[in-house]
Amino acid sequence: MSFPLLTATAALPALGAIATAAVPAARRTAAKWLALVVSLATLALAAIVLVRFDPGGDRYQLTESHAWIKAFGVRYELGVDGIAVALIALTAVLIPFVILAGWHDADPLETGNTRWRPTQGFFALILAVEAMVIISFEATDVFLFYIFFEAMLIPMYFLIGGFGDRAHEHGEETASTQRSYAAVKFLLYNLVGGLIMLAAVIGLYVVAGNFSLTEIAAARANGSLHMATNTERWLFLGFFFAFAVKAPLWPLHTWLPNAMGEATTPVAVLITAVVDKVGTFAMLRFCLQLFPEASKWATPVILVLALISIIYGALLAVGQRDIKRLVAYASISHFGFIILGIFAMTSQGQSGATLYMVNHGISTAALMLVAGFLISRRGSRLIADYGGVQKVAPVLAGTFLIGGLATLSLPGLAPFVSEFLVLVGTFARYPVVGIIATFGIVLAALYTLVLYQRTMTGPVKTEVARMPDLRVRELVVVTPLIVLLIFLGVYPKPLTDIVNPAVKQTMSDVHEKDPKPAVEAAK
Amino acid sequence: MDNLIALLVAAPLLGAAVLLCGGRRLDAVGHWIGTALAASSFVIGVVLFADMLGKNAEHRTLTQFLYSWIPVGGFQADVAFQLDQLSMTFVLLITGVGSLIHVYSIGYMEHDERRRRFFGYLNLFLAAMLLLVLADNYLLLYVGWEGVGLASYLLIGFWQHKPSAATAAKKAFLVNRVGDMGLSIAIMLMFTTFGTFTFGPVFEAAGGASEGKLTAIALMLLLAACGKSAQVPLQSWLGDAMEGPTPVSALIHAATMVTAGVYLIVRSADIFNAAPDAQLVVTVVGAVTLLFGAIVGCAKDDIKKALAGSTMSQIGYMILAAGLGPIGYVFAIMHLVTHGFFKAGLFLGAGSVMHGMNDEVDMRKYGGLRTYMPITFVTFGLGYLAIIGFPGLSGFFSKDKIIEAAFAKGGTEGWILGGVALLGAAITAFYMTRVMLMTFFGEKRWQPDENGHEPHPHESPKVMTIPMIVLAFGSVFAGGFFSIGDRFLNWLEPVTGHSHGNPPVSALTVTLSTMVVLVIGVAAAYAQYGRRPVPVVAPRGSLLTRAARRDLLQDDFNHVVLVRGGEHLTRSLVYVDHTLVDGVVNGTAASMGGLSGRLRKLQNGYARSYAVSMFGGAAILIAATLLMRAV
Amino acid sequence: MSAQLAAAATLSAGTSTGEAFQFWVLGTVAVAGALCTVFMRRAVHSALCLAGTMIVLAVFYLANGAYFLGVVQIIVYTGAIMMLFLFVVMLVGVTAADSLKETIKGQRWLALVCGLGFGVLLVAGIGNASLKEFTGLGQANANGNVQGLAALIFTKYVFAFEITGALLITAAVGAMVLTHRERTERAKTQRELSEERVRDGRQLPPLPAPGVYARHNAVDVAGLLPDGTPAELSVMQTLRQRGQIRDVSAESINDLKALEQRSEDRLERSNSGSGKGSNSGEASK
Amino acid sequence: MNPVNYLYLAALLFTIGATGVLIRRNAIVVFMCVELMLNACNLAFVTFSRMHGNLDGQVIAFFTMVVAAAEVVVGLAIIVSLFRSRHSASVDDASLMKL
Repeated sequence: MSFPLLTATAALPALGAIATAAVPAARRTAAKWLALVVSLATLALAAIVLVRFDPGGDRYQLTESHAWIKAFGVRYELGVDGIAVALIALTAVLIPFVILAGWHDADPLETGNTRWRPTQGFFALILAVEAMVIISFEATDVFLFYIFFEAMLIPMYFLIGGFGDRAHEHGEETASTQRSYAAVKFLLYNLVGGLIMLAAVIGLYVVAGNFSLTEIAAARANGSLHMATNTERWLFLGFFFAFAVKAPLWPLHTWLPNAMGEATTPVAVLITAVVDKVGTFAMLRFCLQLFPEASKWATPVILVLALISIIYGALLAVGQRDIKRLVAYASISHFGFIILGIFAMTSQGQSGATLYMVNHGISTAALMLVAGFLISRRGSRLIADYGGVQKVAPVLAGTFLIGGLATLSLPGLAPFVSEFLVLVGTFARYPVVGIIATFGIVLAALYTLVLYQRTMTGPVKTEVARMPDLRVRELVVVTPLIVLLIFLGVYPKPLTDIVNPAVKQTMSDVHEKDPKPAVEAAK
Repeated sequence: MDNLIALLVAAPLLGAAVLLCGGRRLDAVGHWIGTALAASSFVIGVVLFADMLGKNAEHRTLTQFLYSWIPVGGFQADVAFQLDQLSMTFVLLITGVGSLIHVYSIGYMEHDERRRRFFGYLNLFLAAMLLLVLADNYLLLYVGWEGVGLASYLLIGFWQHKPSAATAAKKAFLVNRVGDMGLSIAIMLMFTTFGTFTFGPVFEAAGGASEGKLTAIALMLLLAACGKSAQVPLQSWLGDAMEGPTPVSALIHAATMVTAGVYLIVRSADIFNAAPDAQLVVTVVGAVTLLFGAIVGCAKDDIKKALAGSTMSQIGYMILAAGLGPIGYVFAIMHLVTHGFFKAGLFLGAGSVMHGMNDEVDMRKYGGLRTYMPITFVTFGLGYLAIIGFPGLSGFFSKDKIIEAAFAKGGTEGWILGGVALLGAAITAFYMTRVMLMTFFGEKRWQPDENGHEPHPHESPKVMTIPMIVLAFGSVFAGGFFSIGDRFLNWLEPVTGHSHGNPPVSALTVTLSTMVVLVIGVAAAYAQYGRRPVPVVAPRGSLLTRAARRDLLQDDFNHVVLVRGGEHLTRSLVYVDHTLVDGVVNGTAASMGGLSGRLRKLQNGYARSYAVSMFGGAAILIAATLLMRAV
Repeated sequence: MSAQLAAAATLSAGTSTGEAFQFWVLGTVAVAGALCTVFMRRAVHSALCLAGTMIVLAVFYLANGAYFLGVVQIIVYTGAIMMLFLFVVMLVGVTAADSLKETIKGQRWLALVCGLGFGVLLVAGIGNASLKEFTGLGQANANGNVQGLAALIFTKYVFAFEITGALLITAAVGAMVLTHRERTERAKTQRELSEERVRDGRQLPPLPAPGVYARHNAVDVAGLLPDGTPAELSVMQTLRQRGQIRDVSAESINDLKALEQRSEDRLERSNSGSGKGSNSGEASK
Repeated sequence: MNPVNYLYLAALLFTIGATGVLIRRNAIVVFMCVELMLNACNLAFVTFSRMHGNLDGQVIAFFTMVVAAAEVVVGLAIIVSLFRSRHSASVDDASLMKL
């Protein structure tokens, strides 16, 4: 058989994590470099996957399949479609930047944390998360997916609870208590979701007799596997709940601001840009494929919740005093868009949603990391503590502005493409929903520009007077992201070409067709 | 030839990229690079123009397909350009005036250490604006649309250390964003209605769609136009936008960007023609803004704000004309071009004045400047004559045509609109004369400022005056050049179409009445500001005056309704999120804890109570078995 | 032998009216005894009532043709085990009456409910089990009940029997282990003990003897100190702990008073004569 | 009369014994109640053996007695040592099974 590329892509960071963790504490810098190199190698592998993947080919490619737990017919089945490839690429691209951005965050010498924390642990955990995320993008066996979907929580828990940035207005003690609160909250929320999903997974096994996504989907398609309406709906809800918590969808969102607020910025990026994507991705891959009817049945409610997420998240972002929490609520609003696109059941909506996952990952990473650099300089997360930074550190301000403009999806930057696709896709089927969602773009402008104005413009605050501009390391982190944002905004075709076939498949799974234009219908 | 179109956009875009990423080492030459690229873009424009003139009217439309931008299912957005007479007009205006203002800025921004950045932004603006007028589909137009918004945001807030500037910039962007919302909804509607949003197909299919849909699209487009062109009810940002450097006000907030709304409407002529109700709304908006801007312009003492008011009202004219349909499209554009000239000239003049008066903007602190800065005076004066529509100058032709067209709309609407237009002409004459008199005539009113050095007015350097002179020429002759032999009409007609309507009154009557109101306006202004000295401190003034000074309370309304309301909404939502949404979860956790605490008490450690449960269990088991047996 | 056969004959399927009468009478007694066992406040009484119930049961065994068991019941159970109980009861304190007041909340009611339910269920179970015909022990006891049992025990149940033997031995050893207290330190010598007593100023001389005065020579009466107050020490410790001291100080003091009174009277009388004489003497002068 | 009554009686006694176990605090009395329950069982056994006409029931009852005897010995020993250690024979005093 051929070289197990997908396994390698997931296994490399896993091994890297172990290796990094094994580095002796004295050699912290070595651990950092090791982690960076591993993540770059993973990026290379992901690139190979991207190249080897043929958009025109079968739905799932580079597949691997081995028996694993014969008793339950659990198989080790991997395979990627366009959506998965895109997201794997996103993950592989972001992790090196996350590592680079967090270069000093876990270093006791830098952060001045009284409690010594193993630096290499930090990076090992990040790599572990990467491995799990990648494999849950690849898994085509429901059980396999579930395992890693849940296992992800463990490293994330430690990343959130174990490492925080100094920037806390109430000092280290409150910070640590807040951190542990956030970490526990994160864990509990996702655990509850996961357990409910576990029930649904078992239920699925009872109904279908095996865990293979492809087989079940095929059986559903050709009608050989019939589910009673209620069974299907319950199973759907079980899956969807878990994904909605992870995504997060209103009103299951409250863990995100805490987690993102308390964690170090790289970890916050990890959460919102990478880990949460698993939730939305899984909606697209599992909910729609396995339970098409139920998905359609639930669509109205989900659309409403998504709408609420969009508006509500944006409004709360406006009301925040804390930069990181602001970004968190903005992300909630964006996840609303993604879910909206997924359940609009139009090819524009779903392609848009997939692009949105990628673009939101990049844009949030850019904005959040720059914000992190800003915070690390001033040592405060409160917007009120800044002002006039633009005059002192123009490059920082510029990058921050670009990140912000991406967040408000300015045309010419990547997020615009996806957001507009989502809106059009939604509008085509549900005009009212589309229009309401459009208000989100105004609010996005509001919170972004208010943030920029309060922090960057105006008279220079004395505290920021001698704030240094971006350093080389930080530029190395930010520049590629910005370039990527601009490139994908100007020429997203490569991405859409990969995604479209997969979306077409999904559309056929749910037996939906794009609504025809009125005029052509008239003809 | 077609391939040059992309260069039009590329040149300034390149300039922006180089200047913004170039870093400090480009500070010395940055402004030259920017100007050169803007000029080169103008040259390309001229070349294309010459080429276009060489062809006959049918084949004048050039297109250039670059690449497929967003292809998803039926949703096909391309990066493709379309250059027809309408676009060409704009290209020349934008690049021409743009280049002039680049030159002007070299002098104006000389002492600003961030001049390179300024030129970068200007180039960025040019690129976006050109993209806007060259796009061959609405989505690409949308990119340009927001691009100019961004550029204007950056330029208004160019002096970010001034909180007022930062706020104004934010406000401009937000208000525009509301308009953009309209544009994006319009695009979605087009997609759902026609399955495309490329100009050609949409306009062909426009006939097939239901009028309701078309009206909806048209109104959404109008909303977009209102945002960008500062029309009621989205006009509030323009006044504050004057926080930006004066060249910016001249280029973006007078000559080019703010006229994008007019372009949008004229470009979408086929849709509007098929949606008369929408057209009516357009005319109403135009008429209202026309008066609104004029009234505001009368009350402002800040010279730039006064000009901003006038800009508003002039664009009101254009929108009004555009709303009139085929009767007015051409004149809307024509007025747009002439206005581009004289208003840019006026602003540059104002800038020159401020330059000489170390950035004093209050006209009450000017006076008698004509002797100090003659060139500025002359150019400004010509611009003034042009805008009030002095016979023979640009404004005269273009505005006169619009008023005629308004009457030609026919019916009571025609009368009302025509009347409003006339009234507007009168007020225009009034406030422009006021500006003129307060600035250049009367005795000098300036005193030393708080740190005691007296402003000594002086003429601006050549690099600033030359553009003003050029623009002055434009504002003098453009109108005549366009109108004689209906050159402009024949030039644009293939794109916009034209019809004469049925004027209830002869053109001559209209012209004469215009003259009359003009004289009245000027006379009134002279009586007010020419005869008696102008108080340095503004008198309290009538209720209307005070309202007008506050932009007719628009901002207060926004502040009370939107800002305050918004703040309260967000605050309460933050509270709700923390207590309610989060509270539910934490409450569940707490109740769980309490429950377990209670259950814990069952484990009281007394052997006997355990025995009871055992015994009970045994009883239950027996019961179960018995039941099983019974069943 | 013939008696046994006769008994066996009577122990055929049915039961004689005599047995019925016996059942109803003794059954009542047994239940009463059981209830008393549960509800008597003093352990002793409970023990006695239980013994009664057991005897009744023994009778029932006999009536059911389990002669050996009946006898064993009386000898082993009522004789040995109950006596063991009584020993312990005495050890703990025969008069210690524990209150029936319930300390655990709701325990009593739960217990009663459970008990009631349980009983009802059992009865129901027995009721709907079809137990109509009785084979009786006719030929089982044909050649003697004891022999029959023995046959079974030593053949069929021999292993169980052996194991029970082992169990009994273990139990005996266990009981010893549990109750036996190993002396950990060296026993104190007389000298040490006396020094200890002196050191913590305890009663040095031998304790006073109880039961002063001929009237009260019982051990539960405290001796009186010279001032007539009772000397607690003179009563044995157990009685003191149980508070079973008869205090006679008061009456003895009254007796004293009465005695003195009477002697007073007597003296009075003897003095009076002389008094008169003196008076008369003074009068003659 | 139907000998089944013996079984009813046994059930009754057993229940009483059980209730006693639950109600009384004095370890000794609790023990007695246990004995009562055992005896009730014995009665049942004996009755059964008569019912089925074989002696196995009686053998079982016999063994029960023996075991009961052993149990009583050990149990009482425990009670005695308990009493020694904490001058009381109340089962509630040994309530150390609490969290």
